[in-house]
Amino acid sequence: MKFRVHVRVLPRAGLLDPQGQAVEHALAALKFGGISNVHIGKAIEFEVNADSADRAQAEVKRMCEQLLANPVTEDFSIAVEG
Amino acid sequence: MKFRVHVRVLPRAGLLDPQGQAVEHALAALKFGGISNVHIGKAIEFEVNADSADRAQAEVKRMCEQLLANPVTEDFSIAVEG
Amino acid sequence: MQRVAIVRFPGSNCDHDSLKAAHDAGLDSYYVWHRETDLKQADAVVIPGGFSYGDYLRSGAIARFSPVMSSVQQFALKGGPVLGICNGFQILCEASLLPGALMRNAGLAFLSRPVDVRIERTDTPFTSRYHVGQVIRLPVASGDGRFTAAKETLAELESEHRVVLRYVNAGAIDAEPNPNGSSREIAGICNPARNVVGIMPHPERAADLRTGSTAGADFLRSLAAPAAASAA
Amino acid sequence: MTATTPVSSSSASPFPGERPVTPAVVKEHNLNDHEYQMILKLLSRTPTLTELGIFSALWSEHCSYKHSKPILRAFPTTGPHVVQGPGENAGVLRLPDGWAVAFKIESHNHPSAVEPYQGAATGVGGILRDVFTMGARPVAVLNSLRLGPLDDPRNRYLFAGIVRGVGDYGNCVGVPTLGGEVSFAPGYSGNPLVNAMCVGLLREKDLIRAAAHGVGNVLLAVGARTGRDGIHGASFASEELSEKSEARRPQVQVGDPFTEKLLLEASLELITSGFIVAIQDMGAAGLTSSSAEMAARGGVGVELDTSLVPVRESGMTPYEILLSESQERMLVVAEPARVAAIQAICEYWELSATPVGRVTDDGLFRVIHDGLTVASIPGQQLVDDCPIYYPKAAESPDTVARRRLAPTVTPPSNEIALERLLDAPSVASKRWVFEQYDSTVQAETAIAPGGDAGVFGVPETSFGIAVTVDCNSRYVALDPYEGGKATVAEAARNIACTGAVPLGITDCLNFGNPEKPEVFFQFREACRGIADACRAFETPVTGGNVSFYNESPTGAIDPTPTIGMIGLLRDLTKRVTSHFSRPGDRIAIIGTTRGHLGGSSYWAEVLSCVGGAPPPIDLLAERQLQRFLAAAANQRLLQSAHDTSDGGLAVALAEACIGGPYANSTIGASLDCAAYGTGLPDDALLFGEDGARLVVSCHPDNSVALEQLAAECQVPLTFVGRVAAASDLSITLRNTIVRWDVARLRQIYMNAIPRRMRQAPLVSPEEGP
Ligand SMILES: Nc1ncnc2c1ncn2[C@@H]1O[C@H](COP(=O)(O)OP(=O)(O)O)[C@@H](O)[C@H]1O
Ligand SMILES: [Mg+2]
Repeated sequence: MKFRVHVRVLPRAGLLDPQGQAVEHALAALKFGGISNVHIGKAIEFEVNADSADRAQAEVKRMCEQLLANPVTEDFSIAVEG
Repeated sequence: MKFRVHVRVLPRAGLLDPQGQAVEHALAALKFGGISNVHIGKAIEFEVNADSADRAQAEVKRMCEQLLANPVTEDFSIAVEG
Repeated sequence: MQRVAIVRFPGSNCDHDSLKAAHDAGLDSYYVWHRETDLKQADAVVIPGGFSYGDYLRSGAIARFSPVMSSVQQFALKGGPVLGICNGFQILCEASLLPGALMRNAGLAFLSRPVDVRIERTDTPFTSRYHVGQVIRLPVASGDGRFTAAKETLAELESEHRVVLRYVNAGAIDAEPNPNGSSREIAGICNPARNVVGIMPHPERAADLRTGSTAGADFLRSLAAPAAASAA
Repeated sequence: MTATTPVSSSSASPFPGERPVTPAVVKEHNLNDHEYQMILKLLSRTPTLTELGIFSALWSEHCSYKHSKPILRAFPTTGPHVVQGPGENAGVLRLPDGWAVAFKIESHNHPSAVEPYQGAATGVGGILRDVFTMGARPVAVLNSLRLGPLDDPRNRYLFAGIVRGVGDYGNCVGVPTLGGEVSFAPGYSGNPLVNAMCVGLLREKDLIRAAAHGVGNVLLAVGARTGRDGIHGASFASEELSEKSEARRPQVQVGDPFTEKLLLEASLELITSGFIVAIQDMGAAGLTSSSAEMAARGGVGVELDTSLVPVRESGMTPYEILLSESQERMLVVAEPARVAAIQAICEYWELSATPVGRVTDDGLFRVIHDGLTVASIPGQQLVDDCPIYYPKAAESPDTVARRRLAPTVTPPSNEIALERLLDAPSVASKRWVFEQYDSTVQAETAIAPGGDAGVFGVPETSFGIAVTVDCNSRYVALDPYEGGKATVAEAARNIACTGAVPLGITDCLNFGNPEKPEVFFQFREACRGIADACRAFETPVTGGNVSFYNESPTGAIDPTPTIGMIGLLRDLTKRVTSHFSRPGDRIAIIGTTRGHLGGSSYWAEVLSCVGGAPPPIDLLAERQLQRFLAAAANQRLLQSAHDTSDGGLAVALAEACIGGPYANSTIGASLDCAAYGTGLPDDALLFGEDGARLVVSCHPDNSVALEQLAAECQVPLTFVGRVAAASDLSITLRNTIVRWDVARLRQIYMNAIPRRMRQAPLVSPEEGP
């Protein structure tokens, strides 16, 4: 079965995120109010063949650990779509 | 009310996505099989104050149009969390 | 003559500069392609700068899986001297041969300029000809040059005297002394055994009198002929 | 041009599903009635849509030079150093010791207006390929940028994106950016200019020309797959920007510098291997122009099978495959027996090389797809027979009137005037820009950006090359002929300031719609000025690029004929830099100060008057100045040399005191000009812009020798002061002394652009709802 996968990789909480800050300022400059805690990372999307959604999830987790995220600086989250 | 927002900004379909290609090859080289259509973009997360989830969604859509996504080369999608 | 393997990845672009600087330093330098696993009796390995795999995903993230890296890993474990310059430093961090990571410059833009750096340690194979506290000017050219590590790692690096190179304010009137927001002004570090060194500035670009500076020449000359003079 | 032997075209069938060719479809392809009639005659039948697309690309202004050819013929293109003049992918000049230098400049204006980052990036990619396709290794890139004023957020957005695009691409491929220029004027709002120049080195014996030979030889597509990007880029570049251009957006080309780097290495290896007959990049009009041009140069026919071309998307039609401008692709011609060896080289560099066609003897440009012939056109005529136009030329009365303008506002004090000039983004330091460009990779950079020209060493030799790009578009707008001369003269002066001897130029002629008489007048006259200057300096034109239709809703851009120049520095160690360095050194002004203010930056930036006649350029004086500089550098008499351009003497002196972009300290200077300048008003003396002038410094011990040399070279030289330890620039004028704190000047000069760019929008401000 083919599953659509959405991975989010974001800078670890507590690490300086200058890109997030820059966007937060830019949003404020455009008069968007009440915005806080902007963080910017990577969205990774792809399709994967697997026997089940759980298998897909497990497989993608390994991908994240090995390649898609840097454990020193990044956290990841995975969403598998039917 | 405060809402948590997840925005995904991805390269437009049809446009060359060299980053996606490189990662697709790298995953294959790492023996992760059955992966296709890898695309890489930005994940943007923040909190926003709004009266309702719908309002938040509408506001974030404007942010995407004005700042967060490049309409020439990127598509975006928004998820608002209660 | 000492043999230096210059590892080339698809997208390396300082390979030739490193080869030449090593040659000029009196070393027998040669390329090893990333798909090879034979380091050909290397006495030392240099991982040069550039954009391995386009720096896609993260700088150095894909290169670390190249076949050659397992050989480099073994070589390093046996105490062989390994120098990573710029992208080479990023690859060594991704491969966990060095701690920490190099993140987007604080200024968010690629930054190409000369920087002043202080030699903090001379007890590595690549800095033995310098003296502690010596300030030299070298070019940096990188987008991801901000050295970052967990607090404990930073503390460890300091207490074990593994910070090899630090950005300092030695002059340039109106440019930030820390060009990229690196933690503790770190420009270069080494592993606990001190044989693996990673630095962001480019000494190989300051190693030829014809074009001006030879301030960086001693990184590779240290390999060829470690000076006995100074010890840290 | 080769003689055309008439070849009759055989028949071709429409590709299933393609639209019939109607007058509306013809018009959509930017072909006029006359051109369409010629096509009908050439084919003796109605073209298929595929054929129409092919004609549309090759007969576009961009590929055919149909409005510019006759004018360009007036350029001097030969000389003892010329190895390859115009007509190939890049020009080539001879250097000492068997070396040669290949160089070329090209515009990417329209793509950058639509998508600044990718537009600029792919502009750099294209020009790199033009150079390595000749067998030269790219060793330097330069960029010339024009934008509307930075107080408009849209221009800040464009500027930020363009600079990032230029940088990311060149940095990744590993070619240092050694120079460039940026200026800002209202005429470029909505139509920014991005000109990229590449310089490469090769051994002269390794030069390869892009001509297909050998019937039966194979055509291979090397590099990236073909997608639907940039279809019709060439004809897009040949029309004015409009709403329609916005609608063309999905065709944005995305650059992949990583693949480019592999393509570069693979191409150079293929060329030195001797396995290939010819190679050409697929630039504008992609597969079509590369194959048709190679065939025409070799006087042969080609047959392409578009169903063999590796594609990125399914269902691509031959039309799309032929006209795609997907980046990072090359077309190679080789003997069939060599294909496997070529594929092995490409494989090493992780690239594919796919046979997609062959060289034929029937002179036809034929395309088949899955066995169906979809295009069959006489090849030579396709490339050479595009009609040539001789548009009307007439100077606009408005320009004549502008030449008579003079400022009406009361000038501020000279102290404030200099500060305002240094704060003008067009004059201020471009550090914010070149800091984003790797300028030291390849480890041969001897003079990095921040001075007059960039200088790099030729590996393992003692000589070097000086490079610059220049254009004073305000001068050209006010007086195209003098402006054209001034542009070449300024480039040559910048080269000469380093001690190098100017060798040759490449040009990028950015103008509006040539069908407008006032635009064509600017074009014709500017070219005449360039040609005269090149003859006087013996710097032949070895190639270039014409970019017309640079118009936005507000009208044509200022005419901008950018000149890229190459010079030879025989001894790298004798290079001269622009900044004062040693207190006590003597300062001299070289050349004649006439206090010419027409067209000056002082009028434009301080007195809000873009008008007056620009300074007339004395080509003989310029030539003498160039000779003087080369001799003075060779005898090591100079401590610094900096030409005066925008902002005149005062700005040149201030820049020499301010120091390089990473100077450890500023330096002062104290000058006595009370007796200098023969009764000129103070502001004319300080800010006047006369050609053929420099500010130099020398060790006091060398001043006599320098004076003698100047006399020998018939160059006026006046010692006017000394470099000072104190951080003051002070100039004694007839009745007063003007004084500036150099540290403050530096602050203004360095911060002018960063201060404005702090609020650069991340996305085009016009794109919102
Ligand atoms: N776009 C750019 N890219 C790289 N370098 C640039 C750019 N613009 C200006 N520079 C550099 O800044 C310095 C000053 O440029 P400019 O003011 O145009 O000099 P000049 O008046 O001597 O032509 C030069 O070294 C030039 O190469
Ligand atoms: Mg100059």
